Amino acid sequence: MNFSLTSEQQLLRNTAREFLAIECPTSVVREAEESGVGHAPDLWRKMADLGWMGICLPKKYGGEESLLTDQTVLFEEVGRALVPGPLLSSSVLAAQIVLHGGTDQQKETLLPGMIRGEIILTLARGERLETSSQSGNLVLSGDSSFVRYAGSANQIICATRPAIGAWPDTTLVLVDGQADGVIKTAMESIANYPQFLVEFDDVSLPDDAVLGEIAEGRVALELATQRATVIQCAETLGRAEKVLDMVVEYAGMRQQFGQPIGTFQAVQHRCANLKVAVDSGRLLTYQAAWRLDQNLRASDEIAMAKAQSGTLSRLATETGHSIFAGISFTVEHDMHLYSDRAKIAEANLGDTEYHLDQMIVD
Amino acid sequence: MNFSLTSEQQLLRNTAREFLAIECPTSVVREAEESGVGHAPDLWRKMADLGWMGICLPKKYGGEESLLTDQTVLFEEVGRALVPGPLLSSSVLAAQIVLHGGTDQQKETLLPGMIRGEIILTLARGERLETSSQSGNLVLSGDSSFVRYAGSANQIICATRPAIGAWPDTTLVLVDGQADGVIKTAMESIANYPQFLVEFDDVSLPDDAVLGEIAEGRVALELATQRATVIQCAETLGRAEKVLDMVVEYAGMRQQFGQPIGTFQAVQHRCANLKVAVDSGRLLTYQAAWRLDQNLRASDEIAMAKAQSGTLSRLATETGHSIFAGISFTVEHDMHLYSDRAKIAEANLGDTEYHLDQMIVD
Amino acid sequence: MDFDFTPEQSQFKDELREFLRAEVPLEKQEVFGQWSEEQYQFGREINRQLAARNWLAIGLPEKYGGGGKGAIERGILAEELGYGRVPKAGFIGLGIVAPAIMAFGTKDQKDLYLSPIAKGEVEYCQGFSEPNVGSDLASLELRAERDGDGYVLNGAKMFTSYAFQADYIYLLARTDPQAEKHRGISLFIVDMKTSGISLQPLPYINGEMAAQVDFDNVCLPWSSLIGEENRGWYQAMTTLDYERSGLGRYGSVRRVFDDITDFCNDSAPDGGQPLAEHPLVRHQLADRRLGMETWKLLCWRVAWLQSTGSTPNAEASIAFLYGTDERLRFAEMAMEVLGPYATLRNGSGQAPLLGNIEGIHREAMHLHGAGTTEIHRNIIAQRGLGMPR
Amino acid sequence: MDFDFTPEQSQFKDELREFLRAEVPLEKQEVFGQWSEEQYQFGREINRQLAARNWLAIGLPEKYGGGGKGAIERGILAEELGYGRVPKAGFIGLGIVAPAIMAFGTKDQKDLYLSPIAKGEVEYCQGFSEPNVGSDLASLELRAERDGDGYVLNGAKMFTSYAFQADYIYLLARTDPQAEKHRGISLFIVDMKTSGISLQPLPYINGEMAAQVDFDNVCLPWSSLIGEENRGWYQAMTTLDYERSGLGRYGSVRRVFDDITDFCNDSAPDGGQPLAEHPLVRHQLADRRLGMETWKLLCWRVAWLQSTGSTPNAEASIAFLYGTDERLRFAEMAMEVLGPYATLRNGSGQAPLLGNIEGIHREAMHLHGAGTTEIHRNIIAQRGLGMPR
Repeated sequence: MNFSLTSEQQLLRNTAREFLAIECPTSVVREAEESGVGHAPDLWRKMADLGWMGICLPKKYGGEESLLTDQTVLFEEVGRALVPGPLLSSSVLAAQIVLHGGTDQQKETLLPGMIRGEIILTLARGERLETSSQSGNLVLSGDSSFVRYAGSANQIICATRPAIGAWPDTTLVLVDGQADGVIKTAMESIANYPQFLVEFDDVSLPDDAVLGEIAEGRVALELATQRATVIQCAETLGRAEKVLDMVVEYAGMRQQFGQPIGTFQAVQHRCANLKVAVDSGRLLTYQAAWRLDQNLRASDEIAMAKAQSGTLSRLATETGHSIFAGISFTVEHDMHLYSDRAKIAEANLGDTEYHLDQMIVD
Repeated sequence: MNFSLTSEQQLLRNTAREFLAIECPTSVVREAEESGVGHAPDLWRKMADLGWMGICLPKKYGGEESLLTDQTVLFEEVGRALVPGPLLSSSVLAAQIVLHGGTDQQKETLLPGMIRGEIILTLARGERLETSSQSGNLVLSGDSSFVRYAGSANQIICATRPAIGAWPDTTLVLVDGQADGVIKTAMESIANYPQFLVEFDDVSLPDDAVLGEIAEGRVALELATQRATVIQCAETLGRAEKVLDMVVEYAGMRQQFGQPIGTFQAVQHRCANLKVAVDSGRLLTYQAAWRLDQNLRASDEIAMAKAQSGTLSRLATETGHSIFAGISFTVEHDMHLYSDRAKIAEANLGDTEYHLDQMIVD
Repeated sequence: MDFDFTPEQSQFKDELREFLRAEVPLEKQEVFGQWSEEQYQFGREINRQLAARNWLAIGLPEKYGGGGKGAIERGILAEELGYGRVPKAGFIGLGIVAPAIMAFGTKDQKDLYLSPIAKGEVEYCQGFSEPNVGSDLASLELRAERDGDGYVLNGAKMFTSYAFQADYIYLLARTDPQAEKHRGISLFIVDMKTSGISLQPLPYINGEMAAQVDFDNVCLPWSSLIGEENRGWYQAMTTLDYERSGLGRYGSVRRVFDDITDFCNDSAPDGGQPLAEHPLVRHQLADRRLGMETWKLLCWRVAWLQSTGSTPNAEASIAFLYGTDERLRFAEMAMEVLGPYATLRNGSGQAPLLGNIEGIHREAMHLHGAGTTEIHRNIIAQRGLGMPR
Repeated sequence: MDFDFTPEQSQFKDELREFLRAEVPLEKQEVFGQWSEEQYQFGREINRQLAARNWLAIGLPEKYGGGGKGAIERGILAEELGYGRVPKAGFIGLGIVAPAIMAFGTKDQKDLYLSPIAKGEVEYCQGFSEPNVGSDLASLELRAERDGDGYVLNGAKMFTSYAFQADYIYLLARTDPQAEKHRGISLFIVDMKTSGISLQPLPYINGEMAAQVDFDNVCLPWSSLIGEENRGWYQAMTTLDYERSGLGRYGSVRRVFDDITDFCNDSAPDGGQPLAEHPLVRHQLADRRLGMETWKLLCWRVAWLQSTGSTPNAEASIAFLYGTDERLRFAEMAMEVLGPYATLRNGSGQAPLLGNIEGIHREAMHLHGAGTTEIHRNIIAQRGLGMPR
């Protein structure tokens, strides 16, 4: 039993934190958000140079082949620093789908470019997406909401539903985001990145658009989703830790009634409650990552981590806005950057209710 | 709009509080509980003399014909003082069933004696109770759990289920607790009164055992349950108010770290939270009572009052044991008397989940 | 006890609701988390129409253009304006300034200030908070020094909503730096056009544009003082009763709750049973309905106390605290039940309920106002329960 | 990172669980909220059997009869004893007294005291709290005055569990009333048969019989002092690590949680689907399972820290606080899901799960112990987060 990071992981954490302190101040974060692109190209290139896009991908594609636990360490820092860009959706979720579901050819085509930061992928899923075979050609139809970065992604991976009477299970297909018949409508939300309703109006696809084999996409989708869920927890955890640091610092400095507000028991207890939740979140998240690294059954542990992550998000948001009070209601203060992302992260990849429902209770 | 008690109601409250301070100290409460009878005969007689058993019953039977709101005021005091005995189950729930469901003859037989404190009734309900007609005779069969005071009650009112193909709805029957075929088994619990599993082994009943008419008991049962639910809320409210008074007093007196613990913000905030819940409970409870007094539709308001009452119970229990800490874990301290009754009251007549489910959400 | 209105009050409520339903169509209603000058101007227009019926300053004497009614009618007005999503305007003048002038103003001040407020002609902002002054409001630092012709103001006010729209600012300033902190403060009304006042924009996350108001040797006439010098703290505290009941806030949140309840009864996103039939959703809706009804009763208790001539204190803190908590609980429930769609903003094609869900969650981050929730718990414990300071 | 045991630790855990399953049958297991002398004596018997395998004092050196193992094994033992519902006995001697003697005792004291503890032959009680001393433990008032032959004790200890069973009391007493409060306290081991000690019964609501222990001119030999005079506070705080991890408490609650989960999967009280299939029940069970697993991880973090030689501080408070809250949440959930049947006591025919439900709710009223939850939040804020005192 050992709950500490290895010295390599500590080094990774420190390096990432120092790098992001310099390269990703909130000015960069705000600029990426306000530009509408949700992306900071300079920062992106530098992160690619550091190997962050390929941290868990095989060396033969240019990756680092590190543990998921290492990626968890990295994403705590990504969360703390509010790093913009499709790091989670492209370099974790989509990349893992390609890794687990693609042909050798597809991996070679996509992964090295993605690791170098040159290719962005995104995932579209939804009950209404369907691939069918029409006079020998593959045709994609239907629509999907909340597709992240669909405007700038090079390829959209569509998880299409089983076709009744034909294909018994999920088929994954790769679609060029600029192809004819792909109609993208922006969905404006509290998210810090662009997202779209993407409609596919009987888009014809070449045969090699199928990622892997027809009707065999489910396992890859599940494996990738599991890993992305852990990484989403790590990102949330990092943000919550940063909020805790911020409020503790502010409470030690802000004077009211002739003393720092951090001397008031009510403020201390709010911070203590967040500390308990942060520590709980860390243990649950790393437990899930560790089990995946050990090839142990982890679905329950992932569900628990993500269920707790939603609670942690809410508590960090409430604690932050309570202690910062008035100033955190202003746009110029950073707190709302944390609370908006917390809310998006809570719903992403299943919220607390969803994951409680996934847990085994027998 | 007026949220205050009338001067008569204030007088009732003060009189009841003073009377109970003298006649119902916790020594009487503990004696009633420890005796296993759950009853304090002297106190019972005096309460009857004050007219408490008949406060909402018609004058012609010896009652006071007061408002349910007045009974609510009274039961806040009953709750505060932890008054033992079947006040709620006999003088409210059972009495209202007789009032709304009984024949004139039955009312005249039962209500004056009950109001004088001489007759105790109790209610048995349950899916398995059945009245049937066998060769022209009424026969009662089945069993019912958690029948309060079944050992000492003069009569048990059984709410028996509709008999398929015969009687379309609930039939109420009166059974002598000592009749042949009535088998009582004590159910030992945290309750401060005796309760029983009562089995009815094909008990033959006279024709006049039917309360009112065959298959017409449902309305009386519902009306009585509504009123008893409000009164249960009032009793819980009174207990929670008393716990709040007790902890505020203790916190002002108990010294730790060189000052009364009541100066600590965490203690103050616990008390403040309980105060919010107590005030909420009072408004919801009196709103329900007032609507019944006004003959307005009240089912939603009753459900809300009882749903909140469960939450209030839990908060009073947690607050009390937190602030009294070690001393409240001892039998000699009174706090556990409050927390045991709170738990029983929470489950009685439907808990929070049940009543939330009764509420309209459209 | 009586949990209902008088027939006259009920009639007022019905007429008001009918008026607002007719005059404030859906597309002009306020959306949580959004603010626009256009909507604000529409709110002022509605105010003037209300004034024409003597409904706007419902609590002011008729001779100043008011309705001459009491706290219950004030509560009805606040709740209905909130429920009708009437864009907010004029409320600081109506709710805070007018009562203070009624209580402490000279005859000249009453004649000068009250009628324009009652007619909806002027906008006020309130200058209480300062850059270094939050919960501990009595430690405020804005100085008002006497010189030959009146007072000179130096310092700054912070978190000033409607500063860009306001004709006047109603503020607290320190007139005696030597005195104990509560006893050296005075109340002023200052024309925003006075030379030396400048505004720094302070955008809020709910779309509102507040300001920091800087005062650089701002000269005030003697007549700008309201009431007694150095008694301003006590005066302000006794008249700080605009929506003391919180019924306006309650009404506006309740409207969204009712909208969501309708939505859950009508929508079946997965093609099966309506959302409201899912046991967990139903349970959450019922639980929040209980919260809403509790909040409403706590607010009306405050209004009722005011109607009896009492000054609610701990009771107002209870209503405020409960409302702050309940609004957040509701916003979280709403976002959970509606899923990612709840994060869509007003204007985005698929945003349910006009985008009010993400807006109310944003608004719910306002976990302060009239003190933090901690301050309100202190008040409940110390003033409500008599616990030691 | 590693969230698992070593193969040796796993083997120890398996053997221990097997042993307890065989030796502690259902009818001899502890029931929450109940206490009997008979069960306690059975617990002592099991302790002696554990001692025969060198498992009882698992953390003590082998030369004193211990197991010579570390904190992880101590945690496994605590969790399994809890999960196996082994009636509690001997734990103060094993968990608190023996570590203190190891750290601060003389060679003579080690030789005298450790072996009987390791063999399960003696029972200790702990005298820390006093009638006027709770959270602010360092203000304790029991005096230990030097006279010619040793110390003389006068005063009282309160909330002393197992006082009636104990052979010795391990206590803190004030040896220097003039010193700052933390610096005038010493640690003693006192034979309970010493003249001048008397017990007042103090029954607990969980069925336990604790006591107030009165000391009337109780004469102690010099050798009863453990460690350094006036350093007792610091010594006690660093060795207060019996179940510092809280794994024993966790194990015992987890057992009932597992029982209830089984019950909900097997029972269909309304004749339809099992309880666990009801959406609200399922949701509550899952939520509490998450709570249990979180609690477990927080406890094991403490044990792991101890195994590395660190002294967990805020981490122990986090585990304790979380456990206290979770136990109450679980007890309330259990009472809600099982309805009125949950209020039935062990022995009543229809009581589900041996009456453990009402018992655990009663036990959950123990919202204190090693300080109130407030004290633990203070520790987390001040020591864990470095917030100002």
